[in-house]
Amino acid sequence: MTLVAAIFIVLGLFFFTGGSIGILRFPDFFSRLHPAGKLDSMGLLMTLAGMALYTARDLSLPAILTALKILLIVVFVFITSPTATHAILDAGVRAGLGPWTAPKKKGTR
Amino acid sequence: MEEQFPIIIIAVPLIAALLITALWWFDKRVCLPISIVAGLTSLVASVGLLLQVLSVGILEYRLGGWAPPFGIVYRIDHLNSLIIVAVSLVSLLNLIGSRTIVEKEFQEKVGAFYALYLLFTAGLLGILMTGDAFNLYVLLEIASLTGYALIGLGRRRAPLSGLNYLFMGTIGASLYLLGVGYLYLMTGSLNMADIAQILPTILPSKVIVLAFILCLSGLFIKMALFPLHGWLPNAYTYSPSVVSSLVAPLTTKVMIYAMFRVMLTIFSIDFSLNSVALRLPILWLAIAAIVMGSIMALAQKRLKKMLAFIVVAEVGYMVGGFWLGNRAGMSGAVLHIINDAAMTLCVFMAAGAIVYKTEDDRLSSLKGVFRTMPVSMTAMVVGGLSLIGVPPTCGFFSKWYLISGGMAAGHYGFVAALLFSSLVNTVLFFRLFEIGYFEPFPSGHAHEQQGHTDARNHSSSIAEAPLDVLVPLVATAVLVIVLGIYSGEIVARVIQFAIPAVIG
Amino acid sequence: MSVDNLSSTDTSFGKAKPSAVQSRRAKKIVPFCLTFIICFATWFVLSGRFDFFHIALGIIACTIVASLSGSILISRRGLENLPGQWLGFILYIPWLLYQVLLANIHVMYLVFHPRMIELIDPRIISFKSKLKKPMSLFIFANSITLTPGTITVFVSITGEYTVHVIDEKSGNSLPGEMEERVARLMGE
Amino acid sequence: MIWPLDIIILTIVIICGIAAISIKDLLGAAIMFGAYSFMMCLLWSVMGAVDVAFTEASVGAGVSTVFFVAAVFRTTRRTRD
Amino acid sequence: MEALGSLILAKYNYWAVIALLLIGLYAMITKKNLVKKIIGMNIFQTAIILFYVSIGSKKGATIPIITHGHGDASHAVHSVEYINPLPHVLMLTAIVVSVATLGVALALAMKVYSQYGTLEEDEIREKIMESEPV
Amino acid sequence: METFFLYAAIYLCLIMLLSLYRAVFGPTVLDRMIGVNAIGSKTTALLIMIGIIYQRVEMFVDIALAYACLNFIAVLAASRFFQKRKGLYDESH
Amino acid sequence: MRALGLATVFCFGAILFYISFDFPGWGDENSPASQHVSPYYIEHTMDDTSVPNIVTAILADYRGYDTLFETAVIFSAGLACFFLLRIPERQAPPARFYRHLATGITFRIEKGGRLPEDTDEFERIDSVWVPYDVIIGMTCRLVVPFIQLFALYVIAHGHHSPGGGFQGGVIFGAAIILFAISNNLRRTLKRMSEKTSALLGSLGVLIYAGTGILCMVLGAGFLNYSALASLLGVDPVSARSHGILIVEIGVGIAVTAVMVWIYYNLSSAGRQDEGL
Repeated sequence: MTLVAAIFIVLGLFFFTGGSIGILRFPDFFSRLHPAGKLDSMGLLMTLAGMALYTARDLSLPAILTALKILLIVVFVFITSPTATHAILDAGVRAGLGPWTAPKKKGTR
Repeated sequence: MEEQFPIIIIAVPLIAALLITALWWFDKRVCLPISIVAGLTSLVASVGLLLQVLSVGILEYRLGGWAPPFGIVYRIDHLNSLIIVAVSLVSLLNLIGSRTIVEKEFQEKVGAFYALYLLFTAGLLGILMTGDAFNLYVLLEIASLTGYALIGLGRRRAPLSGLNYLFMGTIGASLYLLGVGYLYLMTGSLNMADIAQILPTILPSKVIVLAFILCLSGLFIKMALFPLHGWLPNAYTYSPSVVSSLVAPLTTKVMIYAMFRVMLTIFSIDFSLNSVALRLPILWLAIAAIVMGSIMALAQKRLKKMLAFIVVAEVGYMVGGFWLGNRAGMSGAVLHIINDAAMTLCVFMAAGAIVYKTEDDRLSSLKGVFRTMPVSMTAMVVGGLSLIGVPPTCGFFSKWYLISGGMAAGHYGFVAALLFSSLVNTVLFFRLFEIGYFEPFPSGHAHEQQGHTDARNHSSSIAEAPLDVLVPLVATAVLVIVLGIYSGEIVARVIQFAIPAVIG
Repeated sequence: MSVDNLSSTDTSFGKAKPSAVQSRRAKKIVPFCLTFIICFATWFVLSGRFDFFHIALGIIACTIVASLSGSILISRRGLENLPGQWLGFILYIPWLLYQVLLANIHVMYLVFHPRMIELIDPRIISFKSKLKKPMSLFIFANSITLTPGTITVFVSITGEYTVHVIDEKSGNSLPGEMEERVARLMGE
Repeated sequence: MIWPLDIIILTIVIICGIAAISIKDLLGAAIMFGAYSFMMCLLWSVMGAVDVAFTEASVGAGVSTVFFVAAVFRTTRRTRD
Repeated sequence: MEALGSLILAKYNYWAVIALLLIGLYAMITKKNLVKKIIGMNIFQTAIILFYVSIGSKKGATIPIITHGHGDASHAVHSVEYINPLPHVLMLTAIVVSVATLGVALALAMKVYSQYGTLEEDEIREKIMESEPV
Repeated sequence: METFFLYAAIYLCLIMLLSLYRAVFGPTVLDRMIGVNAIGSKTTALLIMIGIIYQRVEMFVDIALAYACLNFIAVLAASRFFQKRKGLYDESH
Repeated sequence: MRALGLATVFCFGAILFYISFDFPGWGDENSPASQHVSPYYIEHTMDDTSVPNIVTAILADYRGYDTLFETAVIFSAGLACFFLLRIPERQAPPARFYRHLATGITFRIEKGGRLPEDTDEFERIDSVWVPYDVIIGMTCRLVVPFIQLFALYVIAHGHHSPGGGFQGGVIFGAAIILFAISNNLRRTLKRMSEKTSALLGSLGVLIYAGTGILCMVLGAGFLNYSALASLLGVDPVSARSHGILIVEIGVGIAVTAVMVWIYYNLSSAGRQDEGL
């Protein structure tokens, strides 16, 4: 159980890393939202799931309830995170920010 | 019942404020009666408390029933029981005279005004009673927060000066909090008496000295001692006159009390005066405050601003009196807290009445105001004479104590500053009386028509502020004189017990 | 201005139908009870204490929440076929998670690709969906946001989607399978 | 208290604080101030002050940022420093 | 070197407090924008809160919530096991006070803005000079 | 296992610095919002990690949950600003 | 000015830095702060009040008086915002906007004119108008009740886990603010009017202060909850625990109402018709 939890957490951290680097690397606001919105919520899912597993490892009732609470956070984040992403994107569109388009491509892809 | 007096003094205004906020939505007329009842209850309880203290000595009230270092405790001794009476009396008098002006200035927000007013009073009363260093901060904040709001709703520059007051006040309160934090770090306690017990065991300590300086500088900002007085003049000038006649007599005085409490109870008086080499610098600051406040007051062309600068000078009196470090100076300072509350209330209320009628507080527009508003101007004269320090009024006696304290301490600079300030006050007020005494003479219209003369006659007939403003005003003026007559009594029966015995 | 600008909170307007008082009360009671039950289940997870005192507190709290916002949580239109929807939703989640994982791997690939700039080609596309219920629109929109390379920009209440896609490939698959699944899930 | 975490978070807090007062746009400053509050919350939970952390999470992250945004919305975003 | 390391470890938290205090104070003194000043004020207050919480921390102790619930009073509670709770209480109050101050400050700033149309102090001063030349 | 969580938490903090770069230097306010939002989600995870390090997770879960709620509200308010005030830059130009 | 400010700040900082070397070390368990008063709290809270969360116990009982005034501070902040910002109804806004629902035509009515509010044909809209967002709307509908429930949970479980009246109140207020952000201010005002928030705010503080007075009437000191024992029919120690709960509920109500009230005034600049 602990091992599985650790694997989950490491995966989650990996996703988080991707999210952060993505926020830095992507060229414009719109494309930055892709890593920010997806990778972060995925990372959160993974880490929280891992930690829920770790918490519930001794299978006592309070521990399981705590784990359920952690999962409640996951559910909550999965409802709110896309909405927040969408809200920021919508704000960007309404603020008149045009999307970045790729510079001219070299030949055909 | 008697043992609950300390809490009644505070809880009644607090609950009345809540009730006003609630009931005001249903009936707009309930505000003033409720507030007056609350103020009256508070006053009665505080007088009862004073009598109790006089007969029994120091009282202690444990909130929540917890013993001192663990719970919060109220400590009432001779010093604060006297000031409590003064504060609740000033607040009540001002409240009685507020109706007309409040209805004119705040219209839809009367309920909120009275609620804030009572919360402000409750905060100040709490500061006076508490024996807990952190509780002092909380009460300080409630008094200041309501004060910012009350000041901010004035006209013209009021919001800006309210905001400036907020910035300065927050820095001051935060510095005080930081100082208390340092004390807590070194002693582990928040109760004033408990800290005082622990301090001698750790005393040669830089941290404690810094804590002392931080607490003091926080309170200095709050009380507007000279170089830190920047927020005060504008805040008092542009606030509505009911508010300035509430805030001006009370805030600075209560802060001076808080300074005294910090010096006296938390750090011992010996430590405050002798161990830290602050005595001379602060005395010089006080002198600078007196001189600069007077000079600035001389330069003003507006009545309320002039009075505000006089408040700055008065702060110098009291701070200097405490830091003289002898019995006469301290008694004078404590007496001056009470007297100054009364006379500042008197002049600010008179100014409020005048501004209410003339709609303009430039000195030049006050011509003929003696003729039109005799009662208000008489009160102003009494207050002014008291600020100058003319014998039957109370200002004379406290100034006398302060001067003799300065003589005894051998600090002639302070004495000179006091005399200088009295001189300037004389000039100021006699200029005011002179302007007020002469009728407005129409310049450039020497030969006018009959109709205009009629109009002038009409304008110079009595146009006094409404009765509910005048009654408390007259009461205050009487109070100023009565306090003067009984000041020897007050010193002998109360104040001399308030000064620690170590002071020779 | 088209109809799509109307706010969808169906409680506040819409023609007041002359309906019997009793049915209106029933309409209020059903959301209340549902909210109460959902809240109470959540309370047990949150509280973790099963003594009488805390359960009583829970009942009071759930009553307050249900009476305050029962009408916010439960839309009156969405009451039909509720158990089926919940079952469908539970079945939908694993598929969604799988898609999310795919999406993440896709974005990860983009993020760590050294020539990322050349791979992406952001653009905004729009399409019309056949979905109608606000709930299904919502689920579909959030699913779009969570799945590969796409984020919903705006959804009008008639089902016109504006979507930002990060490369062309991601945009081609819309609306696609997901819409079908959502439609099946919500019974449209 | 967990000191390695504490040091990193303190650094972030100070960066956030400096950023919040030096961004030349009030909305940005308000958002940075929100981030500052997040970090403060984290700092306090690292130090074991759970109740303070809870308060800061609810106040700093939620209400005070909303207040700032509302105030900036009703006034202006322009600032010269 | 060792001593220096332990010194830093024992004091760095207080130094961070000082840094934050200075940031807040600097913003309040030099910034001309009112909202910036309000932000500075809040940073100043949080720095003090941080100071108090730092006072309360204790090495190797757990959070100040007693682990065993009701009815187990015979189990002795050792004060070294729990972090000092008193500063936390004080700081809860201080946070509340700072929120209240924030609200009032923002309200006053909005009032200033509605009066002068700007939040910059020097511009406001110019406008005051224009409108009321005393 | 606690050491593992400690290292994970430190790593997460360092990752947070990357997001902070976007929040501090983001060219537009919206970029800052993305950065802050990313910081927010990491903080939620970090809070629970701290809870595990303290071995009192049940106490920290509430904070994390409150945090997740309120972070969302702040982001929504800020984006609402743009929906109502059109214009990415301030009104001075 | 800037140089002067920097100089002041650095002097201040240098003094503080210099003094900090005399501090007890950070996290030192033998520092005076951890030695004098706090051990009493840690060791006696369970016996005195039977509340495991020491912070809650101190906050609402040992130092309950501080908290009373803390609540009063919050309340006066709400009152102050109302006092400073509220623009009375009779000062009409420059224009109001309405939309005819059937046709979608938008009207602009100037100089304080208004349409009757309760017709079904027109809807008042904000002057800067944003189309209804299905995603945000649905999310808020789903999330708001749970945030509220969570807030109540936080208030109720302040004894056993972090939290309490203030935090719960803020979260509850934030839920209402979320509703106001996702819908609009008028709809929120219909659900919770300004009057309600003012009344609830004073009610909350009144519950607190009233509990104190009640204790006083019952013969003990102000805020001495053990006097409630006879009223609640429990022993004094659990009476303290119950008293703390009552007080926390009061704080929660007050804080909720005041947060919402401040938001109303700030977001609409006192007009309370159009919000953020």
